Amino acid sequence: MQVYSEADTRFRAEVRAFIAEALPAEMARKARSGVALNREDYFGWQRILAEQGWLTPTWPAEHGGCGWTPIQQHIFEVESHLAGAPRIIPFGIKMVGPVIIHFGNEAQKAAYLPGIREATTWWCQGFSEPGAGSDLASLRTRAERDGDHYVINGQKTWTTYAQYADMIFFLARTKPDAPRKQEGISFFVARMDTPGITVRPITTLDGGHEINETFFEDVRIPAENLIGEENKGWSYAKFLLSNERAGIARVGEVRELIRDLHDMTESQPVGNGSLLDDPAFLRRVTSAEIDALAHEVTTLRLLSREQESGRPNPLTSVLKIRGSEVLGRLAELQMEVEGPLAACFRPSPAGDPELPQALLRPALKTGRYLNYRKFGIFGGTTEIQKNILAKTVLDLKG
Amino acid sequence: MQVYSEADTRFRAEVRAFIAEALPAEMARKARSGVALNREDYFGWQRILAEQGWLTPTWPAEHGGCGWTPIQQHIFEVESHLAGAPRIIPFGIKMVGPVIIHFGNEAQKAAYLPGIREATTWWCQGFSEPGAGSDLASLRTRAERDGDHYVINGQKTWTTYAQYADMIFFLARTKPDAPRKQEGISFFVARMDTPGITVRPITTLDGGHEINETFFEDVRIPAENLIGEENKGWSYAKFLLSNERAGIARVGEVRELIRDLHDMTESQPVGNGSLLDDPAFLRRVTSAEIDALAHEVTTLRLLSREQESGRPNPLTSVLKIRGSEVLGRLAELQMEVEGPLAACFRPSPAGDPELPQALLRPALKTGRYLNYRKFGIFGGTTEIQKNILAKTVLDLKG
Amino acid sequence: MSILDYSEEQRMLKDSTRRLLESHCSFKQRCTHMTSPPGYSKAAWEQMVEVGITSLPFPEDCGGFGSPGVEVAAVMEEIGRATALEPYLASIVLGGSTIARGADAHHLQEFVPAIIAGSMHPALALYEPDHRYALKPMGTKAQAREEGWILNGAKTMVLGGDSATHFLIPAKATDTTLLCLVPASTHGVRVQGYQTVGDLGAADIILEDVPLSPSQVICSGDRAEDAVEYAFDVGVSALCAEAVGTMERLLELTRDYLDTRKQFGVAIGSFQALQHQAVDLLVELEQCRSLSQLAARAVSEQATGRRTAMCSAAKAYISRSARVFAQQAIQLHGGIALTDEYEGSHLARRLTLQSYALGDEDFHLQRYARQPALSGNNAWWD
Amino acid sequence: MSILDYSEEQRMLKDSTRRLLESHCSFKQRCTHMTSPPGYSKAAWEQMVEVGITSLPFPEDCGGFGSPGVEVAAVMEEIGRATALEPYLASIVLGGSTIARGADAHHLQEFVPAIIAGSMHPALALYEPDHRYALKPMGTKAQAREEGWILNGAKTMVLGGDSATHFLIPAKATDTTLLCLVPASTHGVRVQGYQTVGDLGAADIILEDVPLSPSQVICSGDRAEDAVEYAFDVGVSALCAEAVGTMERLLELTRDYLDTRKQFGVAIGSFQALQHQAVDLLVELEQCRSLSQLAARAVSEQATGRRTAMCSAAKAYISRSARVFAQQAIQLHGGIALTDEYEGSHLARRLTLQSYALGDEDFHLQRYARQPALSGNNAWWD
Repeated sequence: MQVYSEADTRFRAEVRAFIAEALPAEMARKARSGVALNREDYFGWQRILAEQGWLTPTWPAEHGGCGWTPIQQHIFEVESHLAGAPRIIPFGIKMVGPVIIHFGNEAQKAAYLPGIREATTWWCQGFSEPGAGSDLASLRTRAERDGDHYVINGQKTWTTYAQYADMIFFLARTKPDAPRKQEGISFFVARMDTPGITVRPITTLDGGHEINETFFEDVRIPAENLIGEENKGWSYAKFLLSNERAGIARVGEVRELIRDLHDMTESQPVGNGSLLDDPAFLRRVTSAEIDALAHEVTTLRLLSREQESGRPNPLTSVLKIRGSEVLGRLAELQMEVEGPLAACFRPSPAGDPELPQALLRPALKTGRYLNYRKFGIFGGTTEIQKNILAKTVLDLKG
Repeated sequence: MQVYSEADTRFRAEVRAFIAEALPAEMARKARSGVALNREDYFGWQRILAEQGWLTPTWPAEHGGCGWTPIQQHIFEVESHLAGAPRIIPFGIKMVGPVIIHFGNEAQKAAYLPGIREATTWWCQGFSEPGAGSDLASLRTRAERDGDHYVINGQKTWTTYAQYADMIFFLARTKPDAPRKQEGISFFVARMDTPGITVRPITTLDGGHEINETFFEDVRIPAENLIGEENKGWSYAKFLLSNERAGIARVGEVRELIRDLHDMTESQPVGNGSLLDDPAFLRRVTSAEIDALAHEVTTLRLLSREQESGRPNPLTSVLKIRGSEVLGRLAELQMEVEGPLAACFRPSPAGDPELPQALLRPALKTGRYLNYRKFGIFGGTTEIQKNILAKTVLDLKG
Repeated sequence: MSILDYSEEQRMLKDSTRRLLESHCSFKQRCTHMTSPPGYSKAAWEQMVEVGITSLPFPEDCGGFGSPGVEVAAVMEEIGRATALEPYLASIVLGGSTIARGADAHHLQEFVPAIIAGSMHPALALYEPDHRYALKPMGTKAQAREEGWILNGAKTMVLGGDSATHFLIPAKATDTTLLCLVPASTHGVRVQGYQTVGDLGAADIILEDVPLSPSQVICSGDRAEDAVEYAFDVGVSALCAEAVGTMERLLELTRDYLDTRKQFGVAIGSFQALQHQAVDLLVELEQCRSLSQLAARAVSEQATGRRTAMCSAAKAYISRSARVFAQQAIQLHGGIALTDEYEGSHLARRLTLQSYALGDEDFHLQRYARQPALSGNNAWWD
Repeated sequence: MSILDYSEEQRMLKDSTRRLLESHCSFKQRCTHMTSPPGYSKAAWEQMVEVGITSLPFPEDCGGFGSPGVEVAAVMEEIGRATALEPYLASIVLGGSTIARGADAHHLQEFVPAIIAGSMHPALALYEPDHRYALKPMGTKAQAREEGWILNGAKTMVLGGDSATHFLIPAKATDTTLLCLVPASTHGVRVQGYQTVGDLGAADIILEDVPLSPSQVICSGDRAEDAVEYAFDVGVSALCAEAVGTMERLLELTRDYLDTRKQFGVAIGSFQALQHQAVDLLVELEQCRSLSQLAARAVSEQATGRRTAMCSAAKAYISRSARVFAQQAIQLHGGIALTDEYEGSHLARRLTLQSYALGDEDFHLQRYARQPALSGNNAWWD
C-alpha cells in the first residue's frame, strides 16, 4: 500500500540500515529499558549521527545541513525510536542553532554552531519563569547594560537538563518600560559556569530529574552574548517556537509504545492464558492502536501539506493535542498490563537495587505513565493549542 | 440494607400498592411502549391521582397539598416510572401553580388552582424566545397597558405541548426602558384561545411533536391576568425555576431504562446465544448501570440534605448534568442492543403501519435516543449548570 | 502530490460532484425528494450517470473507471456533505462491487453496463434478523431442486432495498455459500421498505420459496464469501468518506452558528468552553479524515488482510466518532439543532446512520483484531 | 439524619481524625516519615491507637467498636486527604477484618487486642505473580506433614507487607483452601519491601518450605474463602472512602491554584474552559462520594451478594475515576503539579494507587456482573 513516496521508502531503508549498523547494542538496550539516560548516552549517539552528517538535517547546507524534507525528518524520528536510539535533544539543534544561523553575527556562528553540529556543547533553554509559562511575555528576568557587559538577574524554571548543560539561551527584559510586554525583551546566550548562575534540581512526580530551576544573580555576561538586536528577542523566540513544532506529534514514541504494547499483552501470563484472552483488555489495546494509527496518518498528511506549501499549518496544534493524548493513553495501558504491580513505584529511576526483579519493569512503566503527564503541559498546553485552533482554524473570536 | 428510612420504606410500599391498583393496564402499556401520549392519556392518570389527593403533593394543605418530603416525591416519581404511569406534566402543578399560590391574588387562586388540582386545565410555559434561551432576561415580547387590558406582541419558542394547552403563563416586557434587562418584566397568564395567539408546531429531529412556537399578535388580555405586581415578573420566574429543579435528576426514567436494558440485552438473540454473552457489550451495560446507581444515590443524598436544611442546594446542578448524561447513554445503549436495526427510523411516532413489526421497537428506541438529546439543552444547558457550579460551589470568578 | 490527500484530478471530481449536488440536492430540495417515492431525486441520479461517477468502482474492461477507492471516496464525501439520498452507496458501491468482484465475464457484461447506466439497482442483502452484524448467511437457505434452487429466509436493513431492482442474496446451501441475484419482482420476494435514521431508504426482505435458475447464482463458495467481504470493505471505505463529508459540513454549520448566535450580548462562539468543544470536533474530524483516506487506498490492495484491517480500523473509529460528533454538535447549537427543519439535525441523524450501518464499533474492533498483527518495526501499511 | 451521609457522631470521629493527622502527618511531616523506616510515623500510629480508631472494624466482644463500614470510611476519608502513610488499611482493615471474620473465639482473643493495640501488624497477602487480581490462591501451596503443613509459594504487592509482623496467607491444600497466619520472622519467609506509587509500603513475599503448626491455620475451606472475600470487600469500601478524601483535597488545591495563579493578567480560574474542567472534577467527586457511602453501608450487610455488588460497583467506578481525576487535576495545574515537592502530585500518585490497589476497573466490573442482577422494580439495595 503506497503511503510513502518511492524516494521516501528508499530513504527509510537507508536510515534503517544505517541505524542497524551504527547504533551500539548496549546504547539501544539502555535506552529501551526506560532508565534515565545521562549526558554521555545522548552525546554518544549524536556524535555518531554528526559523523554521518545527519545530526542537523534542517540546517542550511553551508552549516552542515543535509536537506531532509519534513517527511524524511519524520521517518528518521520513527526509525530512531523503533531501533531504540536515544532521542535527539532539541535545544541546540532545533532551537538555538537556527536562531543563531538566522539572526546571529558571524562571530556567534563561528563560536556556537560547531559545538552543536559536533555534539560537544550541551544547550539548555531559559524561557519559562515561575510567573511566565503559557504567558511567556510576562517574563521578569532583567538584563541591564553595564559597559560592555549585561548584568542578569532573575529566575528561570522547567530548565530541562540544565544539569548537563554547557550553555543556556534565554530571554531577558532589556527595556522594562516598553509599552507592550512583548517589546523590550532580548535574546541572550551564556556559559552555565558564569558566576552567579545556579541550578536547583526539580524532582518530578515520577521521581525523576529532568528539569531544574535556574537562578541568575548579578550574572555578568559579555555584550556580544546578545543575539541579534536588543529588544527584538520576542520575534526570535517566536521563530524558535515555530521550529519546535516539527517533532510535536511524537509519532516515534507512539510507534515504539504500540509495538511493545501488543507483545506485552500477549506475553503477560494470566492463569493459564495471556492477557490477550481478556476481551475487555484486548478491546482497549485495539482501540488505542487505531487511535495511534489515526494520529500517525494525520501527522503524515499535515507534514506533507506543509512540505508542499512551504508554510506552517495552524492545524499542527491538532498533532500536539492528539500526540499527548495518545502517548498518555498508551503509557497508561502499558502500566495496566502489569495488573496489581502497576501500583509499584521506584522513586529514583537511577536504580534501586532493593526492588524485586519482577517489579523493575512495572515500576519503570508506572514512572513513565506519571512522567508523560508533561506532554499536555510543556511546549504549549492542550488548552493553549485549543485556543490557537479556535482562533486560527475556526476563526472564532476570543 | 438501609437507605430509605422506615417511614419512607412504608411510603414506598403504599405508593406501589396504590399504583398497582389504580393505574389502568392499557394506560401503562401505551406509556411503556414509547409511542407519543396525547392529552387524554396524561390527564386520565392525573385525575386518578387527583382523586387520591396525590396530584399536588408540594402545595400547601389548604390548596390540596399532601405534605410529601422531597424524598417522598422522589420515591413517587421512581415508582410511577417503573410502573409505566404517564409522567406528570409539570407546567401547572410544579410551575405556575406555586407562583399563583405565592404571588397571585385570591381571585386568581380561585380561578386557576382548581383546574390544575383537578387536571382539567392544561398549562404551557411561554418563557423562551428565539433570541432568549439561556439568556432569558433578554426577552423581547412586549405587553402594553391599554385601559383595563394589556396588548401582547411577540414570539415564544420551545413551548412544550402548546398543542394541548388551555392556558399559557408567560413573561413580557412592561417597561422597555428599565435600566437593567431583568427589570421591567411582568408575569402574565392567558387563555390559549385568545384571538391573536397562534401556535406553530416544531417537528423535532426524532420526528416527534412536543414543542411549538407561539406567536402573540396584538393579543388583548384583561389586566387581571397580570400575576403579582407589574415589573416584578423576573423574581417570580426565578422562584418558578428554582421549583423546577426538583425532578431535574430524572431518576425515575433512569431506573426504568436500566431495568429494561439488562432484560433486553439478555433477550436479544445473537446466533445461538444472547447479547449478554458479548463481553464488550456486557461491560458497557455494567458500567452504565453503575453510573446510574451513582446518580441515584447522589440524588438521594442531595435531596435529603435539602430536606434537612430546608435550603436549595447549588450542587443540584450536578444532578441535572449527570441525569442528562446517564439518560443519554442508556438510550444509546438500548438503541445499540438492536444492532443493524438501530439505523431504522420512524419519522412519525404516531404510528406508521408500513414499518415491519420487528422494527417497531428499534425505531422507537432510535427516536428516543434522538429525543433525549434535549436533556442537555432544555431547563438550563449543561454549560449553564457548569457555570453555576463554578461560581457557587467552587467560588471561581467569571 | 501530498501524501494521503486528494490529487488535483480527484479534487476536480469532488468539486464537480459538489456542484451537481448543490444544484439538484440542496437541503430544501432533498427534503422534498425524501417524502415522495422513490425517496430521492431521479433527476439527480440521471445527472450522476451523465457525469460518469456511477462508473467509478467498476473494472475498466466493462466500462468502469477502475477506482473503487479514492475516487469513490471523493464522491462519497460530497454525498455526505449534502446528505444526498440517491442510492450511490447501495447500488453502485455495495451492489456494484459485489457483482464486479464475484461475477464471471458473462455476467459482468450483462449487468455492469446497466448498473453504470443507472437503470439496474442491485442491493446487497447483508443482514439477517437475530444475527446482528454477521456477514455470513445463517438463516437464509438455498435448497437444490431439479434445475436450480429454492430460496427461503429473511434479510433485514438492506440499504437501498426499498428502491432496488435486484437483490444480491448470500444464502447457505448444503455445503457452500451461494451469492444469488434475485429481481425484486420475483414471485415469493416480499419487500417492506422504510426510512433509515439518515433519511436513506432501506428494506426488510422475506423470501418464501423463491425459485432460482442456475444463471442467477453469481458465484459460490470462497468466491462468494470473498465477493461479499470485498464489497463490504469497499462499502465501509465509502461510508467512512461519507461520514467525513457529513462531519465537515456539520462543523461548518456549528462554527457559523457559534459565530452568529448571541447570548448575554456577545457571540456564543466567544465562550472559551464552547470554543474548546468546537475544537474537539475539529480534532476528531482530522482523525476521521486520515483513516478514511487510508481505507480508501487500502481498498485497491491485493492483500486482503491489510485491506480489511485498514477498513475496519477506519470504521471502528468513525462508528464511535460519528455518533459522538453528532451529539456534541447538537449540544453546541442548543435548541435549534433539535428541530427537524434545521439542516444540522439531518446531518446529525446521518451520522447516527453512519455509526451503525455496515458494522458498529465493536464489530469492527473485533474484525480488526482478527487480522494479522503489526509485525516488528513495520508500519501499518507495510 | 440525612440519608447516606455521616451522622453527627461519625462527623465528630472524622473531625478528630483530621486533627490527629494534621498535627502528626502534615504534608511536610509525612515527606520526612516516608524516607525513613518504617516509612510512616510511629507517633501518629500510637495516637491512632490512643484515640481508639484502630478498634473500629472489630467485633465488640473482643474489644472492637463493631463498625467496619461507615465509621471506617470516615477515618479513611481523612487518611486519604492527608495521604497518610500509617498502615491503617493494611493492618486494621484488611488484616484485621480477615482475622475478625475467619478466626475462632480463641484466636480472636489472642490476636484482636494486639492488633487494636497497634503492636501486631497482620498483612493480607492477596496476590500472586502471574495471576493478576485473582482472589483465590493458585500457586501458593500447603503440603500436609505429620503435624501441620509446609508452605511454598510467592505473594506480591502485599500492602503493608514491608512493615508487617504477620502475614495472612491464603494457600491451596489438596482439597481445600487454608488461611494461614505466618509471623514475618518465620524461617523460610523472605520479604522484599518497596514503596507503592501512593507512597505506602508494600512487599513481595517468597515462601520456601515454611513450617506451619496446626494452630497457625486460622480457618479453611469455605470459611477461609469467605473471610478473604469479606476482608476484601471491607478493604475495598475503605479504599473507596480513602479515594474520596484524596479527591476532595486535590480538588481544594486545584480550586485554590486556579484562583491564585495569574496568566495574561487574570486568575486562570476565570477561564471558562478551566472552570468547566474543574466542575467535571466536582461532579466526579460527588458520584464517588455516593458510591463510597453505599459501599460502606453494604459492608455491614449479611447478604454477601449485595455486599459484594455494592463494593465492586463503587470500586469499578472509583478505579477509573480516581486515575482520570488525577490526570485532569494535574493538567489544570500545569507544571507545578509535575513536581514532587507539591502536595498535589502526591495526591495524584495516591489516586493512581487507589485505582489499581484491590482490583482495577475491569476486575470489579466483572465481579459486579457476576452478582445476581437487579430484580424487577427493586432498588439496588433492596
